[in-house]
Amino acid sequence: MKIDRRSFLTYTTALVLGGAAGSMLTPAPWKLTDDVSIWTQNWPWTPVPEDGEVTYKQSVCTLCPGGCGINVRLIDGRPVKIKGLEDHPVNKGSLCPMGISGLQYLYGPSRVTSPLKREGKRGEGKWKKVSWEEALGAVTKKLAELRASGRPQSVACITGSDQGTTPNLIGRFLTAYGSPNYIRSATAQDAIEQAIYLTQGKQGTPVFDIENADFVLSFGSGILDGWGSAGRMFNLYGSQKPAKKIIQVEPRLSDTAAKANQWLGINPGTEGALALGLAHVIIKESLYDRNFVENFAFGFDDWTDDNGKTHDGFAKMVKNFAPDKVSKITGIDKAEIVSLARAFARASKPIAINGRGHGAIPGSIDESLAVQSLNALVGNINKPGGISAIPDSNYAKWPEVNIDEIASKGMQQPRIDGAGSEQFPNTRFLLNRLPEIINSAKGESPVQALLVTDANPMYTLPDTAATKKAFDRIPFIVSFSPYMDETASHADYILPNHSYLERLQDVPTAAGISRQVISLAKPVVKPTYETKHVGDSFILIAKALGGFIENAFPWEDYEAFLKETLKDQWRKLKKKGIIEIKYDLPEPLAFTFNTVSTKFEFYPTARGSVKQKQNSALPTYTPVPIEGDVQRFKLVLIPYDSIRLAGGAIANAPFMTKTVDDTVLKKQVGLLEINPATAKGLGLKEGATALLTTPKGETTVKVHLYEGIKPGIIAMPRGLGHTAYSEFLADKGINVNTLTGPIEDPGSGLDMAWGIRAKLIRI
Amino acid sequence: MKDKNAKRYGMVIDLDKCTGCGSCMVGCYSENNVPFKADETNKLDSINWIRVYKITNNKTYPNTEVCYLPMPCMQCDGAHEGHSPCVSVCPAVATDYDYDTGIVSQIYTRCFGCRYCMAACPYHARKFNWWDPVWPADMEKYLSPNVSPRMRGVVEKCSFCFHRYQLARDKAYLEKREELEENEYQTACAEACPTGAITFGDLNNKHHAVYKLKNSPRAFRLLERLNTNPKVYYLTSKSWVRKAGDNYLAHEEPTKIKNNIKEHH
Amino acid sequence: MFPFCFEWAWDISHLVFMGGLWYALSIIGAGMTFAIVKTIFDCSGGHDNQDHGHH
Amino acid sequence: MSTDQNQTVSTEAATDPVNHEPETNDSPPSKSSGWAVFLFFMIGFVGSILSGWILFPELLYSKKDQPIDFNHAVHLDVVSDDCESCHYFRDDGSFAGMPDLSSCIDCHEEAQTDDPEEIKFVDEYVTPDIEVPWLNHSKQPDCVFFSHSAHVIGADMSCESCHGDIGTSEHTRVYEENRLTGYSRDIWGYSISRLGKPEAGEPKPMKMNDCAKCHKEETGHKGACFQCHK
Amino acid sequence: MNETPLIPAGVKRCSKWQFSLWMAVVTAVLLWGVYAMYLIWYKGLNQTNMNDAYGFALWIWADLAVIALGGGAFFSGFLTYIVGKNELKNIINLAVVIGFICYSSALLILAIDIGQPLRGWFIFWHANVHSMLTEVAFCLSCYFAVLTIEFIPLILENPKLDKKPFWHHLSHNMHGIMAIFAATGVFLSFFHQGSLGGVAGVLYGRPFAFREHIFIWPFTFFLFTWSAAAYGPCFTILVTKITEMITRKKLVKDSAIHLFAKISGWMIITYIIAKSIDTIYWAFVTAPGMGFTLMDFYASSTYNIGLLFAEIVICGFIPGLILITKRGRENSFLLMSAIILGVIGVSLNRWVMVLQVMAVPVFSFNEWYTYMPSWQEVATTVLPVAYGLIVISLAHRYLPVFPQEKELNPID
Repeated sequence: MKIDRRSFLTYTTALVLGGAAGSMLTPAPWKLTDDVSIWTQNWPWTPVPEDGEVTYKQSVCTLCPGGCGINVRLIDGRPVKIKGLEDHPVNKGSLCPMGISGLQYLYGPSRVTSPLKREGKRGEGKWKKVSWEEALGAVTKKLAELRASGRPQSVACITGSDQGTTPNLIGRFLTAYGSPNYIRSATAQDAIEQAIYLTQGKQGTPVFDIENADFVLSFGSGILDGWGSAGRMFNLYGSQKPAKKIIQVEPRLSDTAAKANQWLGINPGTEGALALGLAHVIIKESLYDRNFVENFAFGFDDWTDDNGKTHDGFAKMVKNFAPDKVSKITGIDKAEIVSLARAFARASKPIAINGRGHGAIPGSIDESLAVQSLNALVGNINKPGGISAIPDSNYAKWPEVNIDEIASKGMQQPRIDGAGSEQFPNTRFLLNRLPEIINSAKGESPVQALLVTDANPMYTLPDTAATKKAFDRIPFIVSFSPYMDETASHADYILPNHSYLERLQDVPTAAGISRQVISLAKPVVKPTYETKHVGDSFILIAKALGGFIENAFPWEDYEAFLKETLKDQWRKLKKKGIIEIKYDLPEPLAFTFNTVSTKFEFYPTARGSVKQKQNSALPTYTPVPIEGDVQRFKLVLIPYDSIRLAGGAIANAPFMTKTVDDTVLKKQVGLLEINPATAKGLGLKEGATALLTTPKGETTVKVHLYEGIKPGIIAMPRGLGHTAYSEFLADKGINVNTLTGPIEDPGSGLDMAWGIRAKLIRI
Repeated sequence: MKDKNAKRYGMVIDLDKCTGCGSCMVGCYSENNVPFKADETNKLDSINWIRVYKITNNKTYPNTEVCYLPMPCMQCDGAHEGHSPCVSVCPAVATDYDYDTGIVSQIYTRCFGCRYCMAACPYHARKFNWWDPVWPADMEKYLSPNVSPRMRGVVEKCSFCFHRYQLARDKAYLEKREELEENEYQTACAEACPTGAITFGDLNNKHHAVYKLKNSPRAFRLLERLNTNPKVYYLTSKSWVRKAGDNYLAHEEPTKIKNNIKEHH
Repeated sequence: MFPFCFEWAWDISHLVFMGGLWYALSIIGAGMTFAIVKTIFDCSGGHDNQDHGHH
Repeated sequence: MSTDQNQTVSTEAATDPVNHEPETNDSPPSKSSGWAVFLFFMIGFVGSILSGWILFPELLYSKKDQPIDFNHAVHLDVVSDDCESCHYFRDDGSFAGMPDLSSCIDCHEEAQTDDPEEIKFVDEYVTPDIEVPWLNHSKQPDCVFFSHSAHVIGADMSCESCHGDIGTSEHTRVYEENRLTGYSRDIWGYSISRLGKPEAGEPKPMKMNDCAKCHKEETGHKGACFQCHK
Repeated sequence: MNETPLIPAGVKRCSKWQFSLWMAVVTAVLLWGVYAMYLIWYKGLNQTNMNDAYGFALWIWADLAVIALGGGAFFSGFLTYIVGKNELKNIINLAVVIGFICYSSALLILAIDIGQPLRGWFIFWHANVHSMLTEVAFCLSCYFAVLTIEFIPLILENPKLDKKPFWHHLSHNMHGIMAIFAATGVFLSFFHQGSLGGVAGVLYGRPFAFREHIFIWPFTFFLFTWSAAAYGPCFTILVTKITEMITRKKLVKDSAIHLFAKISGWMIITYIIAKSIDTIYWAFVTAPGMGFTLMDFYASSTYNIGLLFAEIVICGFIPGLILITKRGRENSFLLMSAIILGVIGVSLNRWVMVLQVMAVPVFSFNEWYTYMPSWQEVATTVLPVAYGLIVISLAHRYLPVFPQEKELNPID
């Protein structure tokens, strides 16, 4: 057998062919074919979630102030699903998409996983991981320095809430430290609370007993868009009787408007005029509640003060708001106004509410007063289906704070934001004024150190550029955010709080609900990362500062503090998770008010000096000024709120952004809603790209033609355009706050802006 | 294969109650390990087992009306039970019709990604995994073991949360029961809907809420004229919504169109 | 495609479809086997008598 | 591609002088080379058959020992409730599967014997509170929903009918894992050809066809996909 | 290496360099396609622009189109071996090569198109016999086997291989039973061409595709089989003509071409009449029953009614009429026009039956779905074209594809 190259090739071929033929008679090729496909079914990079025992833990959602109960499903202690807690008094099992997305706040790329120290320039995103000792030490050192230099008042703290133990603990810290500048973020609740205070003399959380109302007149409140406790509102809507009517007054066909029995497209910002116009018809046609107005109200008719000066009453004042005139102002048909007024007054339990969208912007006090007056006209105060206020929960009682001389001096300084000053005596916090005050300060910033927790002012404050400028002037910023939000990313130190599912926290009554409900948010899981409860951080800083400050915090940690605060209720709360105090209205006392007149004051005598100078404190309608030159900016831009977009301190979870329609966001570009008629005039077609300019800024948008928006008005959602967080949120659309600015209510100092003039050019 | 105790699980969605909040979608994502990407704005490559459409009556301001329309898999019966548009076309039996529950399955490990079923489904209920799913930063920790995460290259769709049926059956076995209570098996979307617009149950069971609701004069189904015979019913009091749910010639009125196929039991 | 596959059922659809398939495969298989066997036979036995004019 | 100039002309006469003779002259084949070709073919044929049946299974599976050499027999003697003493159903009807440390700790807080395996168990797992990474011979892939309650309670099947008489084993067996799929070899079955039946007392193979076979026999049909898939 | 012994006897071929250059160019295109294919297999179908609404797109069209165009193979086999039109033996080799190319391409495209290629065999193993796609896959694979078998004897006729006694005898023996293979091929083709028609026709959730009563079975099946038989020969003739043009040689006698063209013409005419009946019933009975008017299906700017006109009249009746008239088919310009229109016509039909089915919105509130293929999709679709050119070039150079070439182009 001669083996040359040729035969070698032949023999090799024979060998291979024989091998191939033989292998066909073995399991190898067949099993491998099967196994390769099984490999694709179990790719190592496709996760296999571990199975285990199912348990449930109940807690409270604190992603917004709504305070809905949640039920968390866990597998071997690992949370996998959040749903509404069936028997929670606030939401009765209903939950909004944000609440259901909760686990994406627990894990995910936006979490700050350890204390961080800024390395690069502010906002550059360069951080150094530091130990808790170092981070707390640095903050303590700075605060000690400022105190040593006699400027404790130059420390300000921005928080998301002033209710419950954590905010109170921080407030206590600031008091002991010596700064009056505890600033809570503002919402529409501020204006409503103030209106209730001015008319009823009560400080407290407003109640809108929509449960028992049969006619809900909403002046732009997105009751199905996330207003109030979203879970509660959805539950109410789903379980309401068909006879209940919802009338939605707003310039845009929102989800609420879509579900309302009637939608009235109004000129934005003229809601107050409509309220007075309705009052006009009700009074003119004597449809008002005579018993209430005559026996329990003050200032309805003209009245004479102690000095013998006669003042116009409410009834006389609203004569100026005849349907004809109101129709012109609001753009609503005269007949509609009249019939709405009649329907409202004739309903057995009508209620009027306000606070646009989610209620992010307080709005004008006049408007809130007008709405309160409307409720009073139908006698719908302090009774089922009506409006009232429940006193702030008073369980937070601790030993008096003893403060030293430095602190005492600091506390005597006026607040930087001007709240409570002679100008704004009835307002407690004015965060919206802070950027302007810092920016216009001569010399160094009045705020030398800023502590931020549960708030994201860099994103949520109108006029982002001004806010950033102001923050750049603050030498020392500390964020306690669990997430890398805009404010955290501009901080010098981040001392990350636990995420909401990892921390213990009491949750007081949310606005709206007619019962006092104190819930306990219990940790569902152990902290995943190197985070610390913000209460513990403050206690540790206090202890490190020593002296009177240390003495003000005799508790080992936040839990001990909470335990002592709740005293005998702690055990019940820990066991049940909820303390519910039904807020009953003792009948004879129902119509007693804490005002000077002891009556409901249509004429709010307690109203501040600004109004007094104008001779009348009556809630009249003067157009809320809107920024921008009408010649240059022919359109009006209004921000709107959507339940699928979180516009507040805590931003969208990826799941929520996933639900956002492609008519709102397309790729990274936000869409602007515009009426087709308006768009046609501008030569814009569906999906066209345009340049949107306002006096505050400009941006590129795409347009979405929508018949559900008033011609001449354009709308953009809040909650987009984040610059921080992760790729799942950042750089998507535009933050509408970069295009708007605050308008200060002369009576309250609160922001009452509802929109801004704008210009749209096709590009 | 079908026995007399067979169920026909179905859903009734009250469009008058649906506010378009999207809780059903999010509830579904978190129940079923639905993945997400940085950009989900192309709704044609965004995996949603239930998608809420926003439809309008096409009238000008201020007479515009909006209706939200959540669309899960319709679990079609087809002209005769089991003849769903998608089931018969699958070349590899990766999807089948369960005669015991009426639910159309989708088996990700069997599917080889030909997408014929997607072409067959007029509701666009079927979604393809164009990408490998990625759960960033520790997010894999929240995945549920009850629903198998899908890999790239396969089709997925709403299963009426069949795993919940499986788990409920487990409990029933333990307690030596044959039947499930109505509340023992509910889909995640029905559970998540904060206004209670979604009702779920056995369409054949007189004691289940869906049985009564589906016979309401407000009830209709989507694209009934195609004879897909869906098991998802909708309720609306608005005639334009009903009309948008199917195709009609200019002179036709929805309520007057008789279907060639009547729902069967 | 085989009676031992999960999806197999002894019903008319399978018998017709798979019957057609196996029928076609058998013809192809038998034809090729015939051609190859005959070729091997031709090469070993009828080497000298082969016919070249097959076109 | 072709032009008139530059053409390669191929004529029979030019290139193939022996055109009517298919055999070429450079390598005259002989009978012996034909046999050699056949020999090589057979070498390949037999070689691959042998390696496919013997070598292939050896290469396909990796072998691992259980972390602890567990003695089922000893435990079964002392527990009151047979297998379910440790492999129990939870209240929701789900099956707990491999017991975790909390089940063991009642007896094994400290070592009860001087068995080195028990001491190892206590020292390495109980004391530092680390779960034992048992290797599950019957572990189904993630796509499978297997209901123990449907089989054990619903159909009144014994554990042995699938798992064999593992309960009386005194030692753990070597765990063989398919290198490609990660499956336990038990799923495919120990016979690489999947022919023949497992001996009495051996665990049953657990591929889908095995499930289907039993389902067909017991219920009359193989079942819908979702009966066993998730 | 001297490649002269590889070239069939008695024919002229271009120089090695010219050929190599041409092959290099085509191979470059092929490699581009291979790279795209690699990307798709490695990274997944996210490399395409397909989406959940366009699950079937360019590739499936290409698949259906090449199968229709390759229909010349089974039809010429049918005519030659079963009907006994011996004249067509002069063109059947090319038809087989084209068929081989088309069917291997179709299988490759399917392997690229599926999301889990390693599970592709499930379609056979776990076959659902009710699915059109199963039928397509089975028949496609079997028929590809048949085409390979039909191609082998031609390969074995390469002078170098023909010298080996084994290959020589094998070729001879395969030739001997070729009629059986051809008949099997015809049988398989009837089925898979038909089930490809059924692929769209059974989609009762897609009003544009769906047909009812006899218009689903046997009509959708019949129409696809008939159209492949009708238009496939057009493509075979077209490739012959193009090869003749490039090689500047007459390769097939006119008698064979004209016979093939005539048969094709009558097939087209009968097909297009049947298609018109189908369209009329669909437009006036089936669609309105589902609430659609014909114009609802043609309401987009891309998919307008001109498409239907083009398919039925311009690419149907016109080429059909040209080819059935003696003067028409014997006029080279008219013949060329007719076969080109024919090729466009059947491709258009397959496009409509895939892409337009996806594009038409079923819900009144949905827009028309649009789609533009990604470069990867284009490259993988061009890949079979490059591959086909390579195979045809190699076949023509080294194999006696055209039996009449020697006679028509005698070498001095």
